[in-house]
Amino acid sequence: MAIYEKKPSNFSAAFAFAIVALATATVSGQARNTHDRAQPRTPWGDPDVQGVWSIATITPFERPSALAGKEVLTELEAAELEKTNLTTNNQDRRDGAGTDADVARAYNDFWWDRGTKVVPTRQTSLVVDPPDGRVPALTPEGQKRAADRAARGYDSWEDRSLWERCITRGLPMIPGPYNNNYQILQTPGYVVILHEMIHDARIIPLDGRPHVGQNIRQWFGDSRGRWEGNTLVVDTKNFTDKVSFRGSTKNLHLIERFTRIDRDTVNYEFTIDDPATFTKKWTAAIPMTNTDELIYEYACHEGNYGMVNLLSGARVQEKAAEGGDPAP
Amino acid sequence: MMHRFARTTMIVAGVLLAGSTLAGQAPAGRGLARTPWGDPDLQGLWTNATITPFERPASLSGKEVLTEREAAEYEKEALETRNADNRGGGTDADLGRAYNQFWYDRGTKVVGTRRTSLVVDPPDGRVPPLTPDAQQRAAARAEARRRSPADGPEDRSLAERCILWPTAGPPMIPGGYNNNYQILQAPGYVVILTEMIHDARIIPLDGRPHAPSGIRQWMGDSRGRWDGHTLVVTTTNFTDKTNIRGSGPNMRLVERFTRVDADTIDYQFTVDDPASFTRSWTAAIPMTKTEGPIFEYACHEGNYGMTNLLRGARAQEK
Amino acid sequence: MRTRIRGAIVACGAAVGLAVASLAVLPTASGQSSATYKAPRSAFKDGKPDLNGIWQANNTANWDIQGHAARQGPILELGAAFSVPAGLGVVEGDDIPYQPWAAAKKKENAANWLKLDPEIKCYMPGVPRATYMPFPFQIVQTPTHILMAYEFASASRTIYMNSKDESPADTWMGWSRGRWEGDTLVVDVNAFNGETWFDRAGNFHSDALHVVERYTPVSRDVLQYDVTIEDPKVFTRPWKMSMPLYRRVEKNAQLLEYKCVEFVEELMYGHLRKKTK
Amino acid sequence: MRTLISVLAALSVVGATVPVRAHHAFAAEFDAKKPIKLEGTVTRVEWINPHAWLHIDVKRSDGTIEKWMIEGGTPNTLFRRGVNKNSLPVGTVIIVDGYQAKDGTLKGNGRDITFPDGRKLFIGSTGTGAPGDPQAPPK
Repeated sequence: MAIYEKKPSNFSAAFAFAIVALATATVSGQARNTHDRAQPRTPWGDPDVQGVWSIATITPFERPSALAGKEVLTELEAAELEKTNLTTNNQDRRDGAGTDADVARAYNDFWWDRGTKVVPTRQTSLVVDPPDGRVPALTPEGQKRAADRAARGYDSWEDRSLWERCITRGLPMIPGPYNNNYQILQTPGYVVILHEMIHDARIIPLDGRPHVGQNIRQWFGDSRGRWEGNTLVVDTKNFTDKVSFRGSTKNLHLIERFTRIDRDTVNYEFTIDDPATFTKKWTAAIPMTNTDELIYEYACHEGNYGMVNLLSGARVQEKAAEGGDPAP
Repeated sequence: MMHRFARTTMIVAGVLLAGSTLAGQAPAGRGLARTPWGDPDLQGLWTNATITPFERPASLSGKEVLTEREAAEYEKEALETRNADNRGGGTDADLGRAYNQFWYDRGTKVVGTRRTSLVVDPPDGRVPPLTPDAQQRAAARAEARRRSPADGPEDRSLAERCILWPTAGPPMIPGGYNNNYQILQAPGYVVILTEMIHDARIIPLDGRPHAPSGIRQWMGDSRGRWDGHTLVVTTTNFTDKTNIRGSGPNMRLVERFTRVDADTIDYQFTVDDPASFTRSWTAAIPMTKTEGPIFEYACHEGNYGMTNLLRGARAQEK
Repeated sequence: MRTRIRGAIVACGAAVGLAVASLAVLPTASGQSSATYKAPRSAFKDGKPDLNGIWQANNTANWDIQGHAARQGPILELGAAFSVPAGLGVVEGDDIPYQPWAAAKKKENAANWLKLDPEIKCYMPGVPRATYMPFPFQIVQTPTHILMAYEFASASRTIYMNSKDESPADTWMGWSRGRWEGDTLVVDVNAFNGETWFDRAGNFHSDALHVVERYTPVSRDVLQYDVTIEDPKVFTRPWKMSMPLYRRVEKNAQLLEYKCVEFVEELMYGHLRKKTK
Repeated sequence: MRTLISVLAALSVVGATVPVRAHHAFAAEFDAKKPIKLEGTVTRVEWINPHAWLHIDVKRSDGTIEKWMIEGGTPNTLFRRGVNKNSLPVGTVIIVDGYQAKDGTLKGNGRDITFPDGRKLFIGSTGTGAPGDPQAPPK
């Protein structure tokens, strides 16, 4: 367990803040005035959101049905969840050895870094709107696309996820099992977010220029930012139809808000607006916690032996199933 | 060598013609135009068409210069013998004339000096013998042509392939047609726009060194400088496929451009290539003001000839 | 008819004349003196020159850092569109001091370019190659971190200013530590994995590569880029490259994506695709 | 209003639902029906993303050497814990308990990697417990 002690050392500070600001902190724009004096600024006067930030958390993305109706955990409940998590999610556990579930745990726990804490607000889901903490129902069209995705196998790399293909983890930023690190840099006219996974430098102009032409479609879309008070608001459009967040289409309009609510915390919220996919808009809130860690190179494609192994495994198994040569 | 040549020609020119056309002999540019920044002005459209042969014909051996009467006779005869409208002489010769005379534009006059060859040094007016090495290369080329005359496009000449016109230079030698050049100048640069095969040859004058020897170009790498009123251009870095009468990739070509009057540039070049020639040699070719313009010579774009030629070869094999 | 043709030709001739005129006013790299140019200062008020911007080399060093004539490209069908443009080279003295074994390896690399060049597989290009690929890159400068974001393969690297941190492992883009020497940004790069090349001509290095880069603003829109290459496993002595980097001055300039992984998947994994019956 | 007990009961379910998906589907790459247990000597470690690979020599009972490649996780998490490329030196003997690749080649996932005495790798300090590591726990 010692390995975890290094994790958010500033957790208690963030936590203390959360207790005070619990009622207001998760909704953008609301924390603004109260904290303006404490707001660090760049030399040219923009709110300063620079630093390396981690979004690791064990708070689930959607509220589990078991917690339906419960928006926030008590301190005691939160502590208990954190404790339980250390065992339930420990990848060193070997129950079910010889099953796909055990294979899927992949490797020892020391490789993982998914966080050990719930979010400081103790909300029971990262989704904050709709109030039930769950992603709204898919449109019929969205359901059909989801079914198509689920039917994908291993015929080629095209069936595999963009992450497995080492193309991108895409937008918005959501917690993953490791390397949840982002570095924000600012210069006059730009905010830059460096994603460790999969080495993306997302450069956001703030100068009010229009979006690029409709024909230019990108994995990360095309982002334009502006300051609304102390909140950085980033609009992203022009996604390619090859990238999809929970089923979203290329016409997804992603609105992100970054608000520094204390020295160690940027509140990150994003709103998904994609009527072709979701029956209504929805929003998630994820605190970004300051860390003194470095961003390390995540060369992914360069060493993606896994893709070869996975495809060759599928080919060998097909042959075996056809009664050809058994696997060597 | 140059000195001796100049002295000889000066005597000849002095006798035959007032106002020599040879380099260095012109009055030091007096009365001739200069660019606003003070360089001698070579700009304009020029042609080097002439019927004077490149090398002195054996029949004129020992005769350096024609008399005026001889020149007039020569011009008349040339019109007749070179007339492509002539249909005599057997099938291949007739085929070689290709098309009517009106397509040709090789000039109708001998050069103003009435010299019997464009080669002025050696004094016999002939390109010096090839070295054994160059003879071997020439034999190998001939053998390759014999063995595989048209197996593929690379067997054909650079001109047929529309890569480089053998006479367009450098050095610039009169050819069958389109002997047209436009010279433009800017501070630090002289540019020679050659109609064949649409090349703009850009010559820096700022004293920079030649490109690294690993960079080989069809037209080499040229550097210019002013020597009095004469533009001296040195070109190196030729490819091993560039071939001026047997020259090799290490040919060092020195060209001299001297404007001798409003309508004439005296153009001389010296080929220095010990690996190919037993001695260096020089030719002198006047460039005459012409009206122009330079027309587009898109060659490769319409090179049906290459297709026909290869298709013909394939058909004959069958 | 004749008049019309002539008009067109005259226009053509005028264009040549213009080109000639513009040749004359082109500044040469040596003509831009950093001594006389003082770059604007960073908005961070640390007194350092402001190198922020989108930059791009305008040369053919990615084809061959040494001088090279134009040559035919490797793919017959691509013809003139993807053949190799000539270049005078960016290596000081045009000589790369390979050890004998390494000179042989370089030749082998060149002969097997398509099979061996990591660029073809969309691998991150390493340093300094990332700088002079035919793609823009953006410098994002803060007093403590300078991010170099490259369009090719979404590669990037962070330059840690005045840092003593070491890389925990070998990398593709190296581990960069920077400092200012006057108005020159000096970047020390090491911890390479030896998998990257310098160009498409097979020029290479080992994991012992040590690169020192110098970025000097010489005019508002030009950075002079000088690089020293050191690799005792491959070369007999350190050697240098230099070139200007030009600002992309378009008002709407921005890095777009060149996520080339999907362009190479068929090449790399095609043999593992399920055969359709 | 729920009781604390019922919430805690719910939480145990929550814990199990947090996604743990790695970069790629390990169950697609490795075969649950081909468990492996290998003792091998580290010959090389590729500290690469998306997954580190340990190369080990495994001596078979007939004396022949099999060269296995064992897949791990992203090394970046380990870097953050002070591990570096020298932390698992060549020559270290490890035990790999995992699953073989579905294509039948000598590749496996290091589902559980330990030292022969059962100690875990990379745990507890910036040291690794590897032989020669001054911070290794005493034997």
